[in-house]
Amino acid sequence: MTVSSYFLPRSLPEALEILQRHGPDLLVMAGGTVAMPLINEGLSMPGAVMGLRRAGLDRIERTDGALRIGATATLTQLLDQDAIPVLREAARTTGSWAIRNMATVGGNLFTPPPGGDVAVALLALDASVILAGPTGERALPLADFFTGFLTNQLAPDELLVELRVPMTSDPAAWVKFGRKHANTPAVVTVAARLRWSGDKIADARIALGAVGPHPIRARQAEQRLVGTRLGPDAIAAAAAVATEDCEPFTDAIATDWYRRRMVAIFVGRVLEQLAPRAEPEGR
Amino acid sequence: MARLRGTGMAVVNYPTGMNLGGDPSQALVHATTSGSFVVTLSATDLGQGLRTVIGQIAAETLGVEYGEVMVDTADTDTGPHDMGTFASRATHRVGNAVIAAAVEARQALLDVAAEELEAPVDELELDGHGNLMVRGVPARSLKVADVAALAQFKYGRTIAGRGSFMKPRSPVDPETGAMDPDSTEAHACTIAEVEVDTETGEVTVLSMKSAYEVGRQVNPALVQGQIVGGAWMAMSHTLYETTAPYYPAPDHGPKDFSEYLMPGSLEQPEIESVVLEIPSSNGPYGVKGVGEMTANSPIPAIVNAIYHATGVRIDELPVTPEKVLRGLDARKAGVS
Amino acid sequence: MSAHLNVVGQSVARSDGIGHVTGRTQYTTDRTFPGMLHLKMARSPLHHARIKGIDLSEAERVPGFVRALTAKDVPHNRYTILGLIGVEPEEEFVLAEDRVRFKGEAIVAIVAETEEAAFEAVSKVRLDLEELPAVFDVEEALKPGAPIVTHWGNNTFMYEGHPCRRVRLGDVERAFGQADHIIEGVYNTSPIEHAPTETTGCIAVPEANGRYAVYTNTQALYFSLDNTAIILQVPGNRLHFIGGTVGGGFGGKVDVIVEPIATLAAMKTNRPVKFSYSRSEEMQVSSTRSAWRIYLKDGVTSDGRLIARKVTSYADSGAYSRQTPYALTKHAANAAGPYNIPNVSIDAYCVFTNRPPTSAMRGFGITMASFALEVQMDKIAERVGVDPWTIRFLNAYRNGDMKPHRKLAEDATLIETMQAAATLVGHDLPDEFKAMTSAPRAGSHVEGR
Amino acid sequence: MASTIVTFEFGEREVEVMVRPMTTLQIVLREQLGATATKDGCRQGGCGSCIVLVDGEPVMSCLLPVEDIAGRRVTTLETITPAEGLHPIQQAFLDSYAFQCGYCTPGMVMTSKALLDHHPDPSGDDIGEALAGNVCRCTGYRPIIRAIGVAAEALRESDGEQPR
Repeated sequence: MTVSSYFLPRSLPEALEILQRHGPDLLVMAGGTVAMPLINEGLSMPGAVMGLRRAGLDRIERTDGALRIGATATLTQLLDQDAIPVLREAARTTGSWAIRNMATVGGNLFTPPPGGDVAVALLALDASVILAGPTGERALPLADFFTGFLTNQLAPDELLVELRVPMTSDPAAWVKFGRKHANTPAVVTVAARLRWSGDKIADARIALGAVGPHPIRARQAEQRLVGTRLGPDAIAAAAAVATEDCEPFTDAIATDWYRRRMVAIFVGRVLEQLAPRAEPEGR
Repeated sequence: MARLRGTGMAVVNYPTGMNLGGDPSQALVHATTSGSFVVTLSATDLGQGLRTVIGQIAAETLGVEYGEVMVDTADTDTGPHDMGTFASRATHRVGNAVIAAAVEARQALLDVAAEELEAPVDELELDGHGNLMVRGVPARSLKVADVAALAQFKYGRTIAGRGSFMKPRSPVDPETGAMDPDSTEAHACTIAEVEVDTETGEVTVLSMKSAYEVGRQVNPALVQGQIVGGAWMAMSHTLYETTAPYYPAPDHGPKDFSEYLMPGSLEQPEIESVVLEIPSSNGPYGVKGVGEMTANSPIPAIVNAIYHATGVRIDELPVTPEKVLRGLDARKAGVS
Repeated sequence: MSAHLNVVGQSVARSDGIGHVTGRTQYTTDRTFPGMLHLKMARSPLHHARIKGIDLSEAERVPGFVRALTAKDVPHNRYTILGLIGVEPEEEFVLAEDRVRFKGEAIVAIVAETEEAAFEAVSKVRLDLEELPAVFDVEEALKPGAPIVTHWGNNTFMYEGHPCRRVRLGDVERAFGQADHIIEGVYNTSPIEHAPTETTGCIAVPEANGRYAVYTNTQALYFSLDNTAIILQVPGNRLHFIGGTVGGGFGGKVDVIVEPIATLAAMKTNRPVKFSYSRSEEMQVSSTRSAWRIYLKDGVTSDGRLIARKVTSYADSGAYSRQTPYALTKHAANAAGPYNIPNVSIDAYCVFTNRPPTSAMRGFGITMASFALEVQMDKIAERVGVDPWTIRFLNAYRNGDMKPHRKLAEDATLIETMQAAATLVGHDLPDEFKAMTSAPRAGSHVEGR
Repeated sequence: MASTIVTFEFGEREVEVMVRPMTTLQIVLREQLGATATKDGCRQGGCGSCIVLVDGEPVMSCLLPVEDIAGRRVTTLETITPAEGLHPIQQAFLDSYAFQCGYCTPGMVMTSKALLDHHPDPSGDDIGEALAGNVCRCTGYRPIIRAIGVAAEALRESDGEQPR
């Protein structure tokens, strides 16, 4: 923890300027919930750190058919918005209260699995990331942002400044399954959003967390749903094929075997939440 | 999805004190000028409330108010030797030592009072509230505080006592294992109820109901604290905790409270208990040790409840959802 | 002892309560001292390795580095806490000498002006290690050809010539022959961390008179003082241990692991030195509850009487003894459970493996035996065809019964405890069990005494 | 490694500290201000024993560079303890035996304070959710949950005339 410089820019231009000046060795930190534990124990010893807590990137606002979430908006702020309920659920099931007051939505994209739950919901919502660099901003679908375990499309001279989520009235659902009821790493996280055309599904998004190197889409499962009425057979088929969409790992929480098994269970449970209310038939 | 419920039971006994003895505890007690008493120890309070119960035992034996006893622990320059706080030994061992010290201090107090009251010392009694008197003659009484001051300034005496307790060290016969491994034994019986999700293997403990027999409760609220906290720890050991999640493989050892799983504030089974008091022959006021044992009987009770809910026998801790699920799979496949 | 009690039996308020709810209670590391140095440990990254070299040159150049301590700096470099009560042999090292036997074993203590400098210097200690084969399973460790963890040639603690603590009563093999049912089980448990919210730690402070005050959260002040005096080869009167307030122990703070090296560092620097475990050290390096493997074989009559119990237990001690050999003795004394069984054979092995040493924890030697025994009792009940209450009432021990370790039972109240539990949960017991008591049986060893 | 000066409100008073870069609020409170009610249990944001309130919201002070909260108001167990007597939450913890070793207690009380400021009449689930970031190894949480219920009632009865 021999940090020699700690920068606290008060604006995005100032932050970008500091980043250009110090280059890729600068550790960029938002809420600090991932970086600080490593620094505190001497496991990470950056020479220079830039904290974004005061850079003015924490607004959440609804404009142009999108919810624009500043990268350093906290999970508590996400919990307090009511434009997109599934994001509230995602925030509510992440970390503890004090952690949610610190952890940021942008930072969640840089949290190694099984963390990074909020990004799973964002993925199902077709969110885009806005990256700012020396030559301006660019937008990228979140689905294209992740490239591997803790790797992504962010250039060394860029900052993640915003998450942009298209406003939608599509029904969406969220389940995080951990070993405890709160403040727990995920065994698996599932977010789903369905677009209906009449009584059939026109388009589907299913995103999975904690079962791959980063939040991933269950694309085969999504395809399996399109054109169905989301009956029990369609749900079962999508749940089964979702296990082929993931690349689960073993950690202290669960084995890859168990995670894969739970992908099927919880994809099924999430879709059941979204299924049309059938007439009671004593199921 | 099915949720299956089951109930299981288990009983335990638990020995009090370092098993082979040879573990002394010592205590000193002295009066201040104002008639308060200081108990000096080197035993440690881990949070179980040792200072409090030792203060109660000292007050009881001295015959003064609890609030007049201060427990000073722990500093090796002032506190006499104590083996340490472990093995459910502290209340039993230190308590016995404190009683011995308090009896001696009480005698010194009564000797001064006898002289002052010009009464035979064996006719004096303490009322437990800071007064001593000639038995049956309330008019001939003194406040303990006044006796303490008289001892200091009129008679030039100390009101003090030394106490020690040690169960002598006993050997083990290496061939037969013949030994004397306990001072006394406390007992518990727990009935646990669980619910098991057959799709995920998740186990929810719904309730843990226990009977405890702990000799004498010095402080029932603190005994309850051990019972409730111990039941929680037992549930935690049963379902969650390990530093080597895939033991004996050494990999994936947790490094933080996120990976080291323990139930939290939302995993709250119903906990109910009844406490029997059948005084032990050798504990202070009949005490037996209750600190450690409260985490014991709930563990097999929960595991047995899982079996009665599902038909799956898990003989390996912790009982993770994966183990339950694999057990359910095996039953379904007709293996077992 | 006393018909009327004034305060024993009352739920008086805790005398330390106001301190706790106001945060004024002073725990060990709530203290700071002018000029205090920080000690951090360079540890083995391997489970088992030969130490070929230690290069401190880079670490010494870190700004704020004060000094490093290695094995040769420790006057009596043996950490054998139970040596105080005569347990042998001496084996663990305060700082590793030629070999490390578990991942996380301490090799070099770094003392620095700040925690940051200490961390940085630790990261720059260069260890030249030759990896050795490691063993992690208690039964693998006992097989011929297994990597040997100890320095005495096998992987068990020796109890007066035996590789296990033995208890023998009656003749189990003969009784198995007479039993109607033989029920066998094997039970496994995992190592468990004490996880106190306050990590293990101390601050050693030179006093003006040539003594050292050691503020510590040990569970046993004199145990820690006496062991520190032995390791540092100083008279006990040079040491002054201050503690008594502990942020959770559960047995983990009976180890004397931080005080000797912190005190040595204070002696070598003549400055206060703080050594407090990080949470990950507490989780990964500090002692745990042992993992156990327990084999049970029971002989039972058709009417549910346990007539023989054979117990073979293996406790995974990790790389060194600490308190675990003693746990096996306590285990062996209690491993037949609270039952009256005429024929018992217990072999309890303390086995060494290449994992962090294990030590005392709440329920020392017994918690995991209770797990095995009480799950086994359910299996017996099922085999015999009686309910779980019945099997326990039928076999419950009573005062005057001969326990496997040949001490007659006293203060037995299992029967009364089960009766109270049945009432609590509304379980209606048969009259026979309602009437039962723990009073000595007719013809028992204490009858008519 | 230039030190910087940071000013913030510590309860009712303004304090000024000189720190090396990225010194955490936890370290500043404990080592510079002597405010050791804020505990040091993990420095990983995992145990909650260092929870303090910044502008009324609970945060893990071990993860917070003090520079980040310049000018803001920090509330700790010291600042809510009245000069005489106890805050109703403290009293409820004492009366409910809601601690054993006491090491988690400051974080528990601060989380409770924030909870009751936001939700004067919390449900059992509200309490459970609020405490999900506070580790207690001794009590099993039940006495703590009970204490918060007792405190909530006491605070409602006193109609908010308690120290904030």
